[in-house]
Amino acid sequence: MSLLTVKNLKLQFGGLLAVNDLSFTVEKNSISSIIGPNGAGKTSVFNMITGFYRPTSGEIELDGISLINKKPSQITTLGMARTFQNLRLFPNLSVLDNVKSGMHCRTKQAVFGALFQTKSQKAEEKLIEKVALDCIEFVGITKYLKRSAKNLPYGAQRYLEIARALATKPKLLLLDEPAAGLNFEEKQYLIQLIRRVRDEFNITVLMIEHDMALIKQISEHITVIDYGCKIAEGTPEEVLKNEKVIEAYLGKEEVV
Amino acid sequence: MEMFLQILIDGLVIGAFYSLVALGYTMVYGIIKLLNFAHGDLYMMGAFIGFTLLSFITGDGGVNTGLLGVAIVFIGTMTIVGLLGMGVERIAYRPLLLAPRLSILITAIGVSLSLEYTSMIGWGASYKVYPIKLPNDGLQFLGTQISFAQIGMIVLSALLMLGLRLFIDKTIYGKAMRAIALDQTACSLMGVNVHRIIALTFFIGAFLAAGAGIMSGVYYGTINFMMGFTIGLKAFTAAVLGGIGNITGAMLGGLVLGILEAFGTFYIGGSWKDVLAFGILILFLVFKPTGILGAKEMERM
Amino acid sequence: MKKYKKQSLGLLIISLFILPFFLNSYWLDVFTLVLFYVVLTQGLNIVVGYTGLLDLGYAAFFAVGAYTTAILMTTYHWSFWLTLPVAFVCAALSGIIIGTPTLRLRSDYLAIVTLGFGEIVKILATNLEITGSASGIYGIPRPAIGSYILSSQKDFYYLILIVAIISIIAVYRLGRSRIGRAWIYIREDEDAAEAMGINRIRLKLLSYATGAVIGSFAGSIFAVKMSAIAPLSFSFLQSVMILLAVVLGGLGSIPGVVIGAVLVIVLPEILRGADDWRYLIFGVSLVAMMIFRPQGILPSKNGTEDASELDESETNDPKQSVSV
Amino acid sequence: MKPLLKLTDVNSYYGKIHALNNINLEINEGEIVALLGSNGAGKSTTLKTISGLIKPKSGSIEWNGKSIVGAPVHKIVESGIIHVPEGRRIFSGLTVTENLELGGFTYRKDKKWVKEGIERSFDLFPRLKERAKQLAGTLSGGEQQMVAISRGLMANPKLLMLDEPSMGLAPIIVQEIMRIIREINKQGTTILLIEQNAKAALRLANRGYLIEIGNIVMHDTAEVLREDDKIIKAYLGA
Amino acid sequence: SEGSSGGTGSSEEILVGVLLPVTGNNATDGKDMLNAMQMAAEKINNDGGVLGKKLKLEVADDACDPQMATTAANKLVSMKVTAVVGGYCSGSTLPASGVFNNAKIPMIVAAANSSELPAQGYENLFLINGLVPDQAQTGADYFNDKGAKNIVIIHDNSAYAKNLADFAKKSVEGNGGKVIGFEAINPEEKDFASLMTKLKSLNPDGTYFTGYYAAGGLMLKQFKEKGVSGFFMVGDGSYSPDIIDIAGAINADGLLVTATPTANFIPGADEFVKDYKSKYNDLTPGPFSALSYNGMNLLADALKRANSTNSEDLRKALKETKGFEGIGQVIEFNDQNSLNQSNFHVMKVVDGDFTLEK
Ligand SMILES: Nc1ncnc2c1ncn2[C@@H]1O[C@H](COP(=O)(O)OP(=O)(O)OP(=O)(O)O)[C@@H](O)[C@H]1O
Ligand SMILES: Nc1ncnc2c1ncn2[C@@H]1O[C@H](COP(=O)(O)OP(=O)(O)OP(=O)(O)O)[C@@H](O)[C@H]1O
Ligand SMILES: CC(C)C[C@H](N)C(=O)O
Ligand SMILES: [Mg+2]
Ligand SMILES: [Mg+2]
Repeated sequence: MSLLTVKNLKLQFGGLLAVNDLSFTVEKNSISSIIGPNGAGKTSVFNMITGFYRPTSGEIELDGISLINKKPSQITTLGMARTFQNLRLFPNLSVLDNVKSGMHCRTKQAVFGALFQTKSQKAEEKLIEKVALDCIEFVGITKYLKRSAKNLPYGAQRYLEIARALATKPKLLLLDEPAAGLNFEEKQYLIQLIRRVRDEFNITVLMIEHDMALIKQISEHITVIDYGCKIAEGTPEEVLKNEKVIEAYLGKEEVV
Repeated sequence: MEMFLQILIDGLVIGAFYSLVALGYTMVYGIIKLLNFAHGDLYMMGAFIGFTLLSFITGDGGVNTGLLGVAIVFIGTMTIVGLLGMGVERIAYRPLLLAPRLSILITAIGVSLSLEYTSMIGWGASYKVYPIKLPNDGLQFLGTQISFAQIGMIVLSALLMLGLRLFIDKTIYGKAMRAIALDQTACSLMGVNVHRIIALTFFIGAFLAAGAGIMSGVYYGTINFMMGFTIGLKAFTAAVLGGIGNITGAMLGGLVLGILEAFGTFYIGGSWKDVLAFGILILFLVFKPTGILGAKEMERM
Repeated sequence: MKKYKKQSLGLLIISLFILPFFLNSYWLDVFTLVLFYVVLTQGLNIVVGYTGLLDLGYAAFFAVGAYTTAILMTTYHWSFWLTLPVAFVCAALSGIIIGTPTLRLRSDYLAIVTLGFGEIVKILATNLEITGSASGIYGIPRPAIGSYILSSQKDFYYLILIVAIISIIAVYRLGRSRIGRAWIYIREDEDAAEAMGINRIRLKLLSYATGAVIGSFAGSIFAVKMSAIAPLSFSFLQSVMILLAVVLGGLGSIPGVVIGAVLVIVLPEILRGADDWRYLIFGVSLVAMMIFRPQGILPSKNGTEDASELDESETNDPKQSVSV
Repeated sequence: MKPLLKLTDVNSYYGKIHALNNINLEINEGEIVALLGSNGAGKSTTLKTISGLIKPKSGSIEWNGKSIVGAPVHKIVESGIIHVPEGRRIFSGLTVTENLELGGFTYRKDKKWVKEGIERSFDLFPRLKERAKQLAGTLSGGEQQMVAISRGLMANPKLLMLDEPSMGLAPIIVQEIMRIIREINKQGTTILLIEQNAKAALRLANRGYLIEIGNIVMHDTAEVLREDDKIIKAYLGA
Repeated sequence: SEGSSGGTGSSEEILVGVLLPVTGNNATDGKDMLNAMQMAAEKINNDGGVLGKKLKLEVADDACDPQMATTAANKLVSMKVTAVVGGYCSGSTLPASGVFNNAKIPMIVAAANSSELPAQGYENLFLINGLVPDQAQTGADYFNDKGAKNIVIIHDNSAYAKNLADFAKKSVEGNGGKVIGFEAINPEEKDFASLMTKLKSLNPDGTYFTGYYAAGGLMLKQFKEKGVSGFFMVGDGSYSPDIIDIAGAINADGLLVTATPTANFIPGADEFVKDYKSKYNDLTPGPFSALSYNGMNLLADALKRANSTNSEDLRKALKETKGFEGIGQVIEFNDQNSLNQSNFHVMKVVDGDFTLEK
């Protein structure tokens, strides 16, 4: 059963057709990925799915609900979370406060509760803190709890973004190049982490990656796009052998 | 119809002043994203230093002051104030380049107060009457009158704007200015002496403001130590209306604001004209959030 | 440590309550003004410090409170206390009116729109009959508690002191709540906040409205304390001074902002003796203070415990600071 | 042979964080030297210290036999050390061409050189030619990386320091970039390379340094490093 | 609280508060007033002081800003001044007078003259300048006499100017004239070109500007440059030699001012003018110097009559003032504590100088 359906998606920037008539689906509980050359339109697809870009035309559905014309915050509330290709943390806030942001859409205390410190307010604060701590623990950066995000090592910042996304309790997690800048050992850790996200939380994962070794290891389904169009799709074995994909994206040499 | 034209001309003249000050505002903003609230006070300083120099050369009451003398005073004052602008940057802003932008805003207010009250202590609190006055000669056409001074003012600001525009768009220094606005560190990695370019920007901005300051003294006849405040505010408004950081925008914003005020005064009265001006500004920004010529911010996720 | 902190806070509050007995009426008045500024800066702190929205027209809300109370008390003979809720509603509404067109705007455009609204409010006050036009409204009656009429300087000192304490507690609690954090997320990175499911439009409006209500509270008391109000008290300069206090003290930091309020009022008073040099010295000290403490006097730590200060060269990330 | 660049006992700090601890490092003319290390090890800090963005607390940095400690960044750039920083840091509001022009800032008096440099960049990365007038901020991640590298080349560097140039690039581009690095090197530019793609880096480099928590823990020729167990485990994979 | 016992600085001194704009746009007139008060105090002290004590002036700046005025007033109250002399701008005098009245400290207002001041009904507030309604009438009558029927009135939105403009409108209309334009300007501005364009299109017989001189001078200049028809008249807020300077002597020629005359027009004030000039570097007394001088002397006189520094006694003594002869005026108060009769005239600028026109 598919969790996300993208149909005939199109995105135009002035004269540039960044995404062109793209359709694909993401199966529930899968780890899927989108690959393609730089500038193919992968991040743009993410931006449309999460509501940051408005598609020129086409349809996007999450669990049967159309996401077209919805604000990013609404889409997150519906069960989608993402990380950004260029990290978008809250740089001056602590790791803990960064992750607490994820719980915003799952809680509802307002001004009144805060002013009078009502019981339900206090209970919710406890819950927020607990969920945040769990997520931080889960990605393994508990030792940085009180450090401000901008002073974290780069890798830790990546994990922090994932923790923050997990705190929104998503059905679908979108990761934009999560392995960029990680060394081999760290990538192995990331692979474990992504698997655990799916297995322990039942969260479907869709990611963009350029690291073929990583893709081969965990991705069950790949969609390849070039110039905004889908040029191939299937399992890693199928796709990585595809001539078109090799020519446009992989190249002949082995670099990995 | 004549009335309409006449108001348009009245508005263009005020607008030309706004534009000149707005240019400096926009330049400094464009490069270090600083709303230099002290900019209007550099205009005031220009007016006062020009006043002193002019009084000096017109000791005889101004009868024998040649055009050359006046030109020298203009250039001299503008240079002095340009250097003053650089000095302000060096002392007050440079140490804060990496601080939160609001902190520099506060510094700018501090600088503004310092300049105003230095002037007050130096030249006194009351109005000074300018030593030279402009002749009233001009043209009459279609039942409207426009003086040569007014024509000169408008043409001069247009030329300055054009020159600046070319400088920023086409020269490598101009490009460096824009690059500094985006990423100072990366810019220094290109071999750009960031501080020097910023200082240059302040010089140009202050230079122009001083020019406008003297012109205002000569044109209106009086100056006082608070004169930079209102025009600073108006120039800021003009710069934003035009699209802050954009040279042509500042020019356009200044003129539009001037014309709006002139029509506002005429049709709804002087006390309400600012409501009209600000009201239109706000309405405009609602539909075009980055001003008349401001580039749409294209932020990638 | 924590206990120690609590004790000294208690001590501070007690000393604030007995302070009037040691001050002459001039300094009592100065401290009363300081307390007004404490309230105002707390309100602005929500908008600028927490939410990161630069507001150059905050005095408008101060005016809304003052005029609402003044008009209701003089023209309609309402009791002071009844005017408060009306003032709050008016202020919240005007906060939303000011907020709405600014939602799509970033930093500097926001600044000019708020400045414009501030000016418009002042011009309205200057020109409308109901606000007494230029000479404003005077002869505003004294408020009464039961049969006791608040009239002495001390009475108003205590009134505003209590309001200041209330607003500090309110702003403190809000800052540590779900709503307050959401404001801070918006300040730090609006898009990322939106991606975390935070409806930035609703929260920005809420921020404006809350800030406005606090500002109007100060305004209402100002009206009865002064017994006369005039448009000049709500000028752009007033907005700038409030902002000055907030930034000088440390954006988003409650004790910082309080210190900022004290400085902005007390410093020029101390300098009164310097005559003409007064504002020059004030201006220079502003520059000096910012150079030595660029983050404000007591910057907010945002709950972080970093080992280090910022380094010299690599903090040039525009997103790391509230933009102007 | 005298090294082109020599760091002796360099210590750098971020506030109180001690990021580089007695770093010793040499680069000879014509070499490609790789700097390996995990996240937060201090690789980027090393480059920043060399290019003058960070002033070391102690130690010496000699460039062509002369100390450059404390020299302003633009002077260091003028002397031929070009640092292509991590995270691209292209000028997002300027067009691709303008970015390149700024890369040639130190050659601003030589209009012809700048013009040819831009052409060369377009030959190197044809994709950039298509996007010449586009604002660099709207380019895709990979395209931005191309701008960053070619911008660095515009200043005709003697030493080119690349901080993770392959980050975020498609495999085919990575191959291309590695080829270009070799090419640049052949034409006489010395290269200091930070790469997470250690396999590619060590294939390219003559020598390599391994840095961990601010300390150089290993340095040797590329062949030796390629065979080292520790390196294999952490950076190369079995 | 702050008791009704009039305190003193020390046993040898009587502390007198002076509230004036010594900074800001109106500092010129403010300082002229201060000079005269200091001169008066000095003279009184040289003649042996009051009740065996010397007068000591404590100056507080209000810069014509209501909020600053309130703070300054409170400062004077806290210093326990016996009485206050001063008050230039009505806008700042209005709130300050409330502070003094609450503290039961008598205040003699030397210049500010908005009719809203006495309307407050403060028993501790005494006004020795003629009031705005009389001034408005003087101006309107002059226009009427000269056959100027179509009048434009311009104010600057300050409390005083608005007040004067409102009364001027009433007076003009009362005389059967027509107010064809009622405009406001922003005093910080310099460019009145479009307003003058509008005036020109209205073709008025007379224009009455009720604001202060800084804007008045600029307006007059642009009025002439645009060639607007009719008389140009200003109120006493613009009665200052500065207005001639600013507009330029040529443009100022024929300018009309409604004001109580300055010392140099007052018979018998020669000595005052001479003393003032010799004391202050040949500076001519300002438009409100004489009033300020009178105010200080009136205070001294009342203190003597009260034979006490107690504020209630002093208030009573002030109230009971009968036929006090100051320079150019005889002071007696009506039930509103303002002058029984005012002394407004129309002055005209001829050859760069004010002359008495009517
Ligand atoms: N806001 C925008 N304005 C204009 N053009 C844009 C914008 N965002 C993206 N583009 C263009 O759309 C195309 C697709 O960009 P996108 O970021 O989706 O690529 P990508 O597949 O994620 O590449 P990479 O792997 O390098 O990150 C690019 O050519 C880019 O220049
Ligand atoms: N601006 C900064 N402020 C404070 N600490 C910093 C800053 N930049 C880096 N650090 C710290 O200095 C250490 C070295 O960082 P550096 O960026 O040199 O690592 P790196 O080896 O380049 O890692 P990466 O592979 O993540 O780029 C890290 O612990 C990092 O947290
Ligand atoms: C006497 C005049 C100067 C009037 C005075 N300015 C006032 O405000 O009432
Ligand atoms: Mg991408
Ligand atoms: Mg690095």
